Amino acid sequence: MTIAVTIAWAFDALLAATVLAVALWTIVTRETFAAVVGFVAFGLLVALVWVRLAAPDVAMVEAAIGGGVTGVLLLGAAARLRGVEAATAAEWPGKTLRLVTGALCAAVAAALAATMLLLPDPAPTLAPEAAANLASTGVGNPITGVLMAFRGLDTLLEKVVLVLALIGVWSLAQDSQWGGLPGPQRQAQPDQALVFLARLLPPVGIVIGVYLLWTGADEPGGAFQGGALLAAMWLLAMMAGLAAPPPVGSRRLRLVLVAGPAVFVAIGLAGFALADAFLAYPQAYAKPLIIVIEIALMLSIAATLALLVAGPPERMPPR
Amino acid sequence: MAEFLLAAAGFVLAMVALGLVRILRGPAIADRIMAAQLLGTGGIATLLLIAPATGMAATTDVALSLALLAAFASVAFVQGTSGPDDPEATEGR
Amino acid sequence: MSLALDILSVLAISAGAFFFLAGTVGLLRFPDALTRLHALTKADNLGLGLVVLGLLPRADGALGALKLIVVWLLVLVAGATVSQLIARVAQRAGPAP
Amino acid sequence: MSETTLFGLGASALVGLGLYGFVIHPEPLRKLLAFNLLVSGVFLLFGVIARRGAAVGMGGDPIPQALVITGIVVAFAGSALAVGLLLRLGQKTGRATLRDVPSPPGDGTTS
Repeated sequence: MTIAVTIAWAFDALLAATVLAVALWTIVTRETFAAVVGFVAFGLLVALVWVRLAAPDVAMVEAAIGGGVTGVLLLGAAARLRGVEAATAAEWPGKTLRLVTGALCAAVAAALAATMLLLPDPAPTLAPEAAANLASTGVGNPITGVLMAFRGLDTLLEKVVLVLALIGVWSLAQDSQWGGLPGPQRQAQPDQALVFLARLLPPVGIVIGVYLLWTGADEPGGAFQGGALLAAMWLLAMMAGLAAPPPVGSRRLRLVLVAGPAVFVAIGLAGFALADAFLAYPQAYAKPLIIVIEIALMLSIAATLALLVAGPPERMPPR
Repeated sequence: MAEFLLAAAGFVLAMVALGLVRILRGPAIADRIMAAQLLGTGGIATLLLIAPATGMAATTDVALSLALLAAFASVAFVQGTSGPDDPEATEGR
Repeated sequence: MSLALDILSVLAISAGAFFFLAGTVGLLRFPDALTRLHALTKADNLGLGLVVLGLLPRADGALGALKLIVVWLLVLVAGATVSQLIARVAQRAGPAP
Repeated sequence: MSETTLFGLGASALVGLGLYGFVIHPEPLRKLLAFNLLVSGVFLLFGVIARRGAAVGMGGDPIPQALVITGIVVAFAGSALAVGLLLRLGQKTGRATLRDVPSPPGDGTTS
């Protein structure tokens, strides 16, 4: 028993040290592109930490969004900003300022660490309440229960935030390009190996994404995880030139983008009539309703995430 | 057995963490991408080994999504390296 | 029976871990990008493959086993293609200074 | 030292590290990168608190975990908006920093 504990502790210590080392390197390295590569590695390691914290649901989201999609977003930005004039030495703060900043940041970290150590010992938890009320939602995964039922309003508003962010990104387009295709022109002759991968991977990815949505009702997984995977697969096809991004003016695209929040709101409003409040589900239909919302959400999440990475419209569709 | 699996997971993690020194040293961007690729594979192996060691079956699903996303990220790295001529082609207008 | 399977697991996983060691040593010690790539693919294909082989007897049910194999195949295919892409990047950059 | 303490201390250090990078880097993209590290640290603190609340057969308190899932998605939306803004900034000014261009007016903006 003690051996197992020691090994587990050594594993966790190694993991924590590696995460911090990669984070430090990401901050101090000179080259931006290399720092982003470090950031993707960081995201992957943080997903491992989430597994060690017994939160596989979060680990999936972190792996998909934290490392994967955010990484690709920042990589694209780093690549496109490469031709742009970088900061000069004069813009770096001086040594004194850096030392003072370092000391202040260390103080913030120390305060957080102290708070961490002084937390009350029988930790307060809502797990028993969640477990007690989970049966009324019909789903078996407590995280899905929290996201879709207990704190459904948070999830709904978060979807609205996603759509607002996309509107924000699109509104950065030049007037002449409004309604056009997002992202820069891709070269016409992508690598054959890349095309092969982009043909092979998306079907598998779609199956796994749908599987994660389906299993998310009772096991770790759900609309976020599935949607992020679908977004990654769509982006992969776009990178290989197999799928053109849709013009942002497309009505069908906009329908997909708002489908998730719209279905959520509609079922939420129906809650006034069928149950007793906004976003309340009638008990007998709770699980099917949650799954319907999740399917719509997954499609909207996938489309929104991919288009957020693709960026504002920059060229008109070829006519 | 659980101890062995966890120890093996720790060993693989230690190895790929050592491999990260390549991200640090470079020198070429290809070397950095390789280190990230190795970390991806090693991370997946670590997850697969942790799953039976801790009895959290969902860990395998994490590995599954990671396997897809590691490939995706590597492709994006390679695309990013061919970036410098990309913006000029579009911004030149 | 179960002892034999356990021994198989331990052997395969140890061998897999060894290939990760070899991959890392190669990545750190080999002189140029293409030989490093060679070392990396060994870890990708054989290291993970052996780990999966060792874990198969312990998989929970057919679905668990299927997932393990799918993970391995995904990494195999992605590894093979991405290695090609990386090799092209390394070539374009020429020998590193 | 238990695993939650270990990861809690690590997450605190991560917040400090991210904050430092956020303040010190002159380039907005690097600031964004550092900010993402900071955010990861905050989320991990949530995760540690969730893990401490493990009860009734659950590995952790599901409420903070669900909050973090929401948070990761919102953080991504924010990052995407920020990237859009700074790519536009790069297009407009030809520079990758936020500092005002001291050169004669019209120099960096007429392209």
